[in-house]
Amino acid sequence: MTPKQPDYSWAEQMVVVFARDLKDDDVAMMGGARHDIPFAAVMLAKNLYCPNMNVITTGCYINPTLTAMHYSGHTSVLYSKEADGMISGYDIFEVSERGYISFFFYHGIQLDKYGNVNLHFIGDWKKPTVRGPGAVNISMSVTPPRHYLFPIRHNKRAFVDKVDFITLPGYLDGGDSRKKAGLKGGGPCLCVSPLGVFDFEEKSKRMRLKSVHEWVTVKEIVDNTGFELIIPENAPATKPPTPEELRMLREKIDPTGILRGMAGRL
Amino acid sequence: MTPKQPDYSWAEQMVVVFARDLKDDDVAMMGGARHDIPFAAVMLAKNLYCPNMNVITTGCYINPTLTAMHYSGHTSVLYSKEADGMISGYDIFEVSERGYISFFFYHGIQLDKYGNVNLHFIGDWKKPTVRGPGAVNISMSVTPPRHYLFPIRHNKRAFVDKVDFITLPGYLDGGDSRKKAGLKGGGPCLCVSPLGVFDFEEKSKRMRLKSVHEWVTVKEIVDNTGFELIIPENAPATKPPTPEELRMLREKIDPTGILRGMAGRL
Amino acid sequence: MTLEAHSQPRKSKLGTVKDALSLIHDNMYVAFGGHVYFNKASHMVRAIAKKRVKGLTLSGSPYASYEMDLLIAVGAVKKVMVGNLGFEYLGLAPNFRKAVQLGTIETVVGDESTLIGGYMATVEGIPYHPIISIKGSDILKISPIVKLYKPPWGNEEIVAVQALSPDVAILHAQEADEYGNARYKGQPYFDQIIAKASKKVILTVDEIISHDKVAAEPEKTVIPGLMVEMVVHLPFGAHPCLSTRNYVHDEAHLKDYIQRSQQSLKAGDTAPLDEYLRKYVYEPESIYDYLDRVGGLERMTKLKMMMELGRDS
Amino acid sequence: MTLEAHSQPRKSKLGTVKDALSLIHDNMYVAFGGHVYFNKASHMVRAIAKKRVKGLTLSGSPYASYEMDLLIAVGAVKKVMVGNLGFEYLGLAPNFRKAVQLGTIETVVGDESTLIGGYMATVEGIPYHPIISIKGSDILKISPIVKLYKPPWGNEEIVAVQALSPDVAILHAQEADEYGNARYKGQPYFDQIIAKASKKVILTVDEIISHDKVAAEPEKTVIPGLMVEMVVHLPFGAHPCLSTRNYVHDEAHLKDYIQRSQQSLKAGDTAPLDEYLRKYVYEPESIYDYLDRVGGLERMTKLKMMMELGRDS
Repeated sequence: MTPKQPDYSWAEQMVVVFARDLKDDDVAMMGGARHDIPFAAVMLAKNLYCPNMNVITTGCYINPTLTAMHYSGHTSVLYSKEADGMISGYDIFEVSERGYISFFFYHGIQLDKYGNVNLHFIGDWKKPTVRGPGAVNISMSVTPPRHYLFPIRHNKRAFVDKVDFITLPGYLDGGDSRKKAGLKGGGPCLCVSPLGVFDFEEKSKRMRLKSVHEWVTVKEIVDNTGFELIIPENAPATKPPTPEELRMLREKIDPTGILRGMAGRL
Repeated sequence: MTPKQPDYSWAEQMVVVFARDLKDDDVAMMGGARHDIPFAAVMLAKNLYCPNMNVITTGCYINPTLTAMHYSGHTSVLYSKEADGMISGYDIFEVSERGYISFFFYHGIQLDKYGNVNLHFIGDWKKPTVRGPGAVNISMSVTPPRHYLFPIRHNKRAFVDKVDFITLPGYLDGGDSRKKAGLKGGGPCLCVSPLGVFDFEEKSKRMRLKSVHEWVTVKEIVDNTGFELIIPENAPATKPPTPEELRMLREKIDPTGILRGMAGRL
Repeated sequence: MTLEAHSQPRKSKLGTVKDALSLIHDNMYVAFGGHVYFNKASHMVRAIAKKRVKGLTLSGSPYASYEMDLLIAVGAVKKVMVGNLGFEYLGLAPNFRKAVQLGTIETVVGDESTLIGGYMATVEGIPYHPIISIKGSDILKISPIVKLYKPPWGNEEIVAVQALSPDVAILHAQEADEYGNARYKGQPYFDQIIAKASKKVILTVDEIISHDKVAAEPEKTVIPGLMVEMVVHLPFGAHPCLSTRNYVHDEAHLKDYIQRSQQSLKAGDTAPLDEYLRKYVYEPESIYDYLDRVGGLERMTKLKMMMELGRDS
Repeated sequence: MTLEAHSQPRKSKLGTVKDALSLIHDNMYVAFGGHVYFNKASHMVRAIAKKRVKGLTLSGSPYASYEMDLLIAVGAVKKVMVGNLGFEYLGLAPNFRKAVQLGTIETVVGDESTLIGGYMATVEGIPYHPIISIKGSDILKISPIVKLYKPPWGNEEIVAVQALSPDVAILHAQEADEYGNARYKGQPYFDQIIAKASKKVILTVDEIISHDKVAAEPEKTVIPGLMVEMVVHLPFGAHPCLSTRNYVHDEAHLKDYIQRSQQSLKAGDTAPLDEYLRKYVYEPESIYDYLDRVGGLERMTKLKMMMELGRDS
């Protein structure tokens, strides 16, 4: 049975899963080199579910009245002239060190079964076959209470057993190894890929399938993952975007359809 | 022979000695609980000798176009609305730690032969007979290349052999003890009191008479100092204020005569 | 459901003096903003005194004044951490001096670097902050919050100051919107760092401005509402202290306070100070009642004009 | 004599590109301000490339872009310290990637906390700054400027990052007066800390404004002239990068740069990139010559309008 072709994109599905997980008393920080999905998720939550959520953009406003998404996240923010205030270089340093924000979003060139992320090197770091973009801010995976992973390709090159280089620590070697290493923040709480939703099993901290997007099969997920996922007996279907969510996304947040046209998935 | 009564005040004499010692490439910081003499000295230098000297006020402007002196140093600064810029709490912390400024002015309730200053306790610090005002910023005696001492009373209660409590380190126990203790800044370079001008002998770092104000005798200085000063064979007279200096002071900087009416001296 | 959620408006953070007082309890660590006698949340200070709060630990700017001296005078204070506590050209802080000399309060002798360094440690999520600028001072010998240590790089010992994290910061700004986005006319001194280092922030302001005004010029916001628990609208709320560019300090009132304190402390007869406290601290029922007692609109207009003209009369 | 001294005017800090270049030498440590492709002193970058400076160490904001990739392309760079080096939605930095993969430049892998922490150490006069925020990252294993240590307070090991002190910072602001007092229309990102940590600061600005304008609103000054060695007036000096609120980045130009770089690096035929460098870096004799080559006043007017309207066309 081939799953039905949905009338929304995989990126829109990812966005709504994240948006529903955010809380009204969160202090959100959005930014990073890839802004599309985090930007849309935070804006969707702010508009539909969390009117009091404080939003800090890395470039560099507090609670801006954001205009629609632009391909450039930094420009999207810059085009928005109204805000509660601005944040300085000092603020960014302090907020990062202190774990003041509630969450951040990360993607990566590799991620592994314990949620560790590589943005730097494929192969030996001294002479890598691929030099990735690097990370502006590692801190947001170390100090805040939680962080989210949003790989935009779900395949065996991206989902590996062990990353070649830990740019962003997840649960390190699993179990209580993150806690033992003295990392302050909680670690990755949720990973949403173009195929499914994943969390991390409480004790082992291994990645576990939580739900399967409407048009995807469990087999497809297993076949495209380079390590053994924890698969529950009856993995539910991911709740698709509601009409309200889609309307808000398409009319207000992403009218030019960036989320519908995104390259990626497998 | 009684020295002639001069047509300028002891405070004006102190101010001009300091003003002449400042340099065009200095970064001046003025402030502290007692601002009158430092304020006038820096403004006099800036107006007559050092047009490019950068002036930072602790409350909190860079190169303000200052109005005339007010009894309150902080209000004097506040009344001046024009400036190159403002300095933040971060700047003050950093500038203090780094020794970025060239000099600062301090007075005290006691100072000793090595230029150590007490602003805190007379007697045992646990149950003092006098609790002094304390210090807003000790750093300016520790990190900058030099600092100035401006005791406004020259008597044996103020000029003591050893201070009861070192608030502001001078040369500690003399010799190279300041250097050995790892203090970054140069230490007190000049002490000007209502009676004379003093520096610190190169090797021993003991206080040395440099010049005697016009209306004062060496004996008067010795009689009012609670420790043995180094007295050179022929201590010259302090060069009194020039007509230009007095005109600038009285017409522009201190038109209400704060420096002429100051309580203090002995 | 989602549209309902969407229709909820953003929560206002405006509160009354009483609301703000409900956040202040015995034995708390309270930090005041401002500097010397500038930008002090004086009316909140009087309200705390009136509530008979006890056992407070106080810090704030390295140069404190009226706010701490008054709370010491009414016996609300267990410990102060401060650099200079005084009234600048108006003289020393009488109640603070006496309390130290009698040993009735505990003091942690500090200065700018030890206090701000302590706040910065908290703000940066570290247990201490390195400073070098009090080497050679006897403060190193007597302060429990500093020590020398050998750093991981460099040969010289440096000083570590322990993290300071007040339970609540009480700040006075010139204006804020109802969400607590605060603007200062002039220098905020150390208010930003104090706000960041404190678990909660109470803000008193001379004026409430519209959020639209704030949003149109986000670069003017000094303390974002994000950090603020409550905003209390208190016109002339800094009196007898100064509120930058709004009104000067009330020199005559401060002189009266200092003189009465000195009289009471010297003579051992507490009547002059008691009279002050009764009239200005315990009896006033509101900020407006207080303002009437200190000269009302006529006096406030004068203090505003003096600030505007930049001179004393 | 005294009146003579008094009559000397305050020294102007205005200089030419040539004057500024005289401060840049082989093997220097140069820091660039801005963030991503915002507020880059691009014309000074091209001037440095044209001068054939060699052996530079570069750092700046944790998110670098055009300025570093171009200097790597011309072989001016020995070492970079950076977090992300790329062009955001336009793609990765081609010359940087290739240089790392070939091992022709040295990289110190960093991020916001390690770079800003390093600058803050210098700014605070200490040999290192404590950070905690890279624990668990393999950066700790490979970066020579960080290490774990046991702090004087607290039980957990924390990370120390060594002080970073660039020889010269090259910043682009929207406007400054002739004494170097610089104002930014929007966020200065990390420019203040970079300026403070650097031994000298060179500032390029789109506009020179009068000192009177600066003096009337001192709260708007972001980098005080006090710290600035030289101000160079370069209208559209950030092109092809963005200058906040003045003009957007030239997307087509940046795409062309990236594409030509990729072609040259992939094919091993350096012609496309050489052509770019000849036309835009080596041949232009002035900022105006350069601007004519990239579309002149018509193109600049368009980039200004796009910023003003807040959309792409």
